[in-house]
Amino acid sequence: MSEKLKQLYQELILQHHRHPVHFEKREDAGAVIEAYNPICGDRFQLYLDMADEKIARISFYGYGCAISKAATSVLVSQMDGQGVIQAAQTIERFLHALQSTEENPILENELAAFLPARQFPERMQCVTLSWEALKTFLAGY
Amino acid sequence: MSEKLKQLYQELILQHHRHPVHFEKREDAGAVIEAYNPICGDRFQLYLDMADEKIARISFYGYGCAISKAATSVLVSQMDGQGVIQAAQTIERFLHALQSTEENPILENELAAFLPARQFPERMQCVTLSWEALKTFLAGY
Amino acid sequence: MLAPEQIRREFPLFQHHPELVYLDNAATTQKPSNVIEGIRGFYEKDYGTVHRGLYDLAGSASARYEAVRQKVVTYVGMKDARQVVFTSGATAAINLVAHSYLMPRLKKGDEILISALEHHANWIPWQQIGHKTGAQLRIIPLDKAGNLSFSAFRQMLNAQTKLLAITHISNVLGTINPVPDMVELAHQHGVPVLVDGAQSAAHYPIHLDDWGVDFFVFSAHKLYGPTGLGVLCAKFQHLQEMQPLFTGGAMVRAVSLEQTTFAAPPQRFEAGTPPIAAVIGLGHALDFLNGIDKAMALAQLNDLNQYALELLSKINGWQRVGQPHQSSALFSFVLDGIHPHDIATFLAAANIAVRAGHHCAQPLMRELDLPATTRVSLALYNTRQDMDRLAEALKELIKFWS
Amino acid sequence: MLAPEQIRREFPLFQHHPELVYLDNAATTQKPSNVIEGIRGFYEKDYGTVHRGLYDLAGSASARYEAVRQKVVTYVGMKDARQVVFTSGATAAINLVAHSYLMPRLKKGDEILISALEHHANWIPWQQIGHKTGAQLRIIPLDKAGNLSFSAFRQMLNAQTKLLAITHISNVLGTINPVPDMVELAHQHGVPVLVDGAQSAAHYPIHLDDWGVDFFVFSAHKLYGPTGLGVLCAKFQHLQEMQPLFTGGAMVRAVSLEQTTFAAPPQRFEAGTPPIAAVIGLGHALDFLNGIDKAMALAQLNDLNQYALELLSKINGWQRVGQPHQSSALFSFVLDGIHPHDIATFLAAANIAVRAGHHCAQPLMRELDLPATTRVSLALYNTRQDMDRLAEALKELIKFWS
Ligand SMILES: Cc1ncc(COP(=O)(O)O)c(C=O)c1O
Ligand SMILES: Cc1ncc(COP(=O)(O)O)c(C=O)c1O
Repeated sequence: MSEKLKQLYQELILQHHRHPVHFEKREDAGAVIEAYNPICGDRFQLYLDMADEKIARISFYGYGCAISKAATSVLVSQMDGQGVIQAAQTIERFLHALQSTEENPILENELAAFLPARQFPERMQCVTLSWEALKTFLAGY
Repeated sequence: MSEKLKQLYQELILQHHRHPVHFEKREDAGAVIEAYNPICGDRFQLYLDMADEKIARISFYGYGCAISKAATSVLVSQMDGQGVIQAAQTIERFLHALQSTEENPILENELAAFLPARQFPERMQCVTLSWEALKTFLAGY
Repeated sequence: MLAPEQIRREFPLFQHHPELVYLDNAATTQKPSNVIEGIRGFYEKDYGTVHRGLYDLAGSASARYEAVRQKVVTYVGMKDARQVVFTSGATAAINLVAHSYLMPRLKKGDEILISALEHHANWIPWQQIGHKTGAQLRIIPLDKAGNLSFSAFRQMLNAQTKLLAITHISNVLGTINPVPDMVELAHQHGVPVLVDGAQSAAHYPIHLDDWGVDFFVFSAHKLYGPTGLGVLCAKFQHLQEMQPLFTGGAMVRAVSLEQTTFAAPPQRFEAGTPPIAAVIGLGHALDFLNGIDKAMALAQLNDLNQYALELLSKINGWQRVGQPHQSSALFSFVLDGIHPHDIATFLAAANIAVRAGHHCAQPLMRELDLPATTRVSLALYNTRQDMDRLAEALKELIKFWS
Repeated sequence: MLAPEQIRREFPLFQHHPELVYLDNAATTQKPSNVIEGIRGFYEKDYGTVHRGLYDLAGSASARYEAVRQKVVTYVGMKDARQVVFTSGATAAINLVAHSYLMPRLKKGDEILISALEHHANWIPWQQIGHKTGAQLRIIPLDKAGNLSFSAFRQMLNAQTKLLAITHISNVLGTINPVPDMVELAHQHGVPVLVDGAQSAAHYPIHLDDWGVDFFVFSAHKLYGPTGLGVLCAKFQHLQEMQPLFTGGAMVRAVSLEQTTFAAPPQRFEAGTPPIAAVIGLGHALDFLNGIDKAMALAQLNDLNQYALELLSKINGWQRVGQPHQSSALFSFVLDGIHPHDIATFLAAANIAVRAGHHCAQPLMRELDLPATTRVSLALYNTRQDMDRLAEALKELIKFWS
């Protein structure tokens, strides 16, 4: 197996894929965001409760590849309890780093784990799927 | 000027082009046949009087290149006074000869003059334009 | 008959990628060198436009172009070159039939019969003209194994049915539909039939006249030919009754301010400058295919497919999707707990090209209750070694994943 | 700036036909070797389908394909690659706008404004949707010299006008229409404008954003690129409001039995597998053009055209058709008493390729009261020697004919 591939599917990602954070459907959530990629069929629901300009509670459910599931799991774990502005900044920072060609942009470990996806342009949308959806939601909030 | 081209535009054809036979419009003709090539815009009217299963009178008018005009002129001069069956046979014989690869198919001089057009496939429709139109008319007669 | 290893040598791509295992042939096939060189030679030595020139390049380009029409007619088992319309793809060909043949004949309450196996190209156009006219799309269901239910088909045919549009071969399950039988039954009810031959035209015998098919479409690029070209083969009478969808140059008799008189088929449907080089390329692709014993080639493909299925079915957690009675050299599979995209990325890293996703057949995927599958589709240049590489890579993936 | 003789060397066709004088460039141009080799290299080394593959060939083909979209945007003076839709030709692009943009907006009594100069491709589609909706085609007239009457144009614009569709350059007379002025005036009346750039895209500066053009179409094959590909450039807002004409794979978000949700533009309009190799080839054609100083190239072309006109006007019985104020390197002529087809055949025998006929502009020919003309249209590889050969051949023809 190639080094490049081992980087993509590193342990942190496989862990999140196998044991996703806050992986639960919620009927009573304040907002439900759909993150859907029509090209590949991956589809996640993000369940949010907003309070005091904050993401008071967040969980997700759905179906997708290891990368998109792990990226959603990391998203949820990062966003839980964050203020709207701070959350938007984190998302921006992450999406920006994914687009940069810098070798080691400064990022939290959990986020940095996705940088090797830059070697797999076709998989980039798996990483960003839920992040873009939440970004759009927060921009309209 | 190439030999091939001199063959195509041989004297007989240029003569018919310059001095076409029975070149006249007739308001009172029994039948008017239109020979029109939309690709090039050439357009002739054939004016016929039919009587006793015969082409009693035939003339033509219109606009076209030297080849199509000469071919129509020769058609008119050949058909004048012919019986329907005989006329159809002459047309068939001519069209057939144009499609054959035989070097010297037996043909009246006036018809044989068009055989060099076989070297110019794009001009073949100029030769056959009015002939095909009359053929269709006679077939439906 | 040539061995796949020899055929492979005729494809320059594999000289540049000797390690590549290309198994996405249902999406598009690679091109043999006679096609590539044929296109190049045409542009380098013989390029001219068609239909409208009195100089040699235009005359000979027209003659070559029309000669390919004749080749297609022979290839699909029809007689008259006027039955062949060149389009920009199989998708465009289906849309042409939908708009120009069927739509003017539809009224509210009419039915268009398709199957649960259809590609979006043979689904959405019918749905859309249904919306416009009030006609309804009806779907022939599948059995568990992925076969069309012939008895359901029989029951669904009725006086409202205005067209049966059916794929010859499913691009997801490999199912081969019994086209001659379906045409016969449909015709008994006076229903014309469109067959989507995108997946069959390359390797399967096509006998349109014998079968009585009304419309048949395929794409050159899935038949070892160039991109940007599709073909519609139809009964001439249908073409004569159809109005053009696209209008413009080269397809008219006369144009005035108020009126246009259109040329006869097939010119009527070929508005503007056509994909000339692609048509020339298709001629070479047909030469390539005609140079091969098709029956033996098909037997070889089926053998190879069988070999792959046996090999893969031994892998723990591997499962084929569907089990059709008649299947082409194409199958979808799933692996327990591993998403098709992760599979495809793993395989790609091992230089194995497969397709993962819904294969432009979302309704079928919903029917199968799968968001995605991984698909393997074979062509004449695939070898047993390719299948061995695939099996090994899948085993390695499973080991890594567990 | 390269001399035409040097540019000519980049075109393999002239190595195979060193004696050829090719003057039918308005119909289609020859291809430089970077285009031919680019297509060949793509098929030989890099071929894969676009948009839907997770393996390298598909990924890199997609990236190359999208990169050409970006190149087109820059070339035509727009900003957003999503404004570029690939079609099968200029004709198809106009038909798409007619069906998907204009038709749903038309009602009885509306008017579509075109000009007497239009090619059938920019005439018949509007006439046909007029028939379907009760809208009327109105024709901006010409003056004797072959210029559009601007004052008539001004008067014809009114509240019923729903679109102005105008050619940038006439393919018969060479007339260059004052596109920026016409767009400005049309917009003052709230009328959107489609510009047919088939004859201008290769050699003329195109500034779509500056001019505010709503729709612009051209064909790759008239721009030193491959056959089978056209381009529609449009304001994004228009594209967003348009429903697709062709439906199928690769242009949807979601498909169910009853409904389809379409993807955003430009994908929405690119149903099925696109002409991938032609798009790649167009990229190379744009590289070729971008490698040339366009202002100087245009000056050279105009010079050559002037040289030809002076030479030919000395021939007894020769007459140019029209005398537009602004003219491209393209003109039609007649010779006293000699039919254009006979002229073309004579010239062809002297290895000079010109076009004779109605040039897919029957309404214009009727306006000019000519059944046909002979047309000369220049490209970057034409030389003064070509013009000398043309003049000599015409003189010889006249001698023979008289
Ligand atoms: C002015 C004009 N518009 C449109 C077209 C149509 O282009 P195409 O045949 O490539 O679709 C042409 C080419 O013949 C043209 O000259
Ligand atoms: C069964 C089937 N029909 C239609 C199509 C559409 O072909 P194209 O994309 O070449 O128009 C395809 C190819 O994806 C297919 O597999």
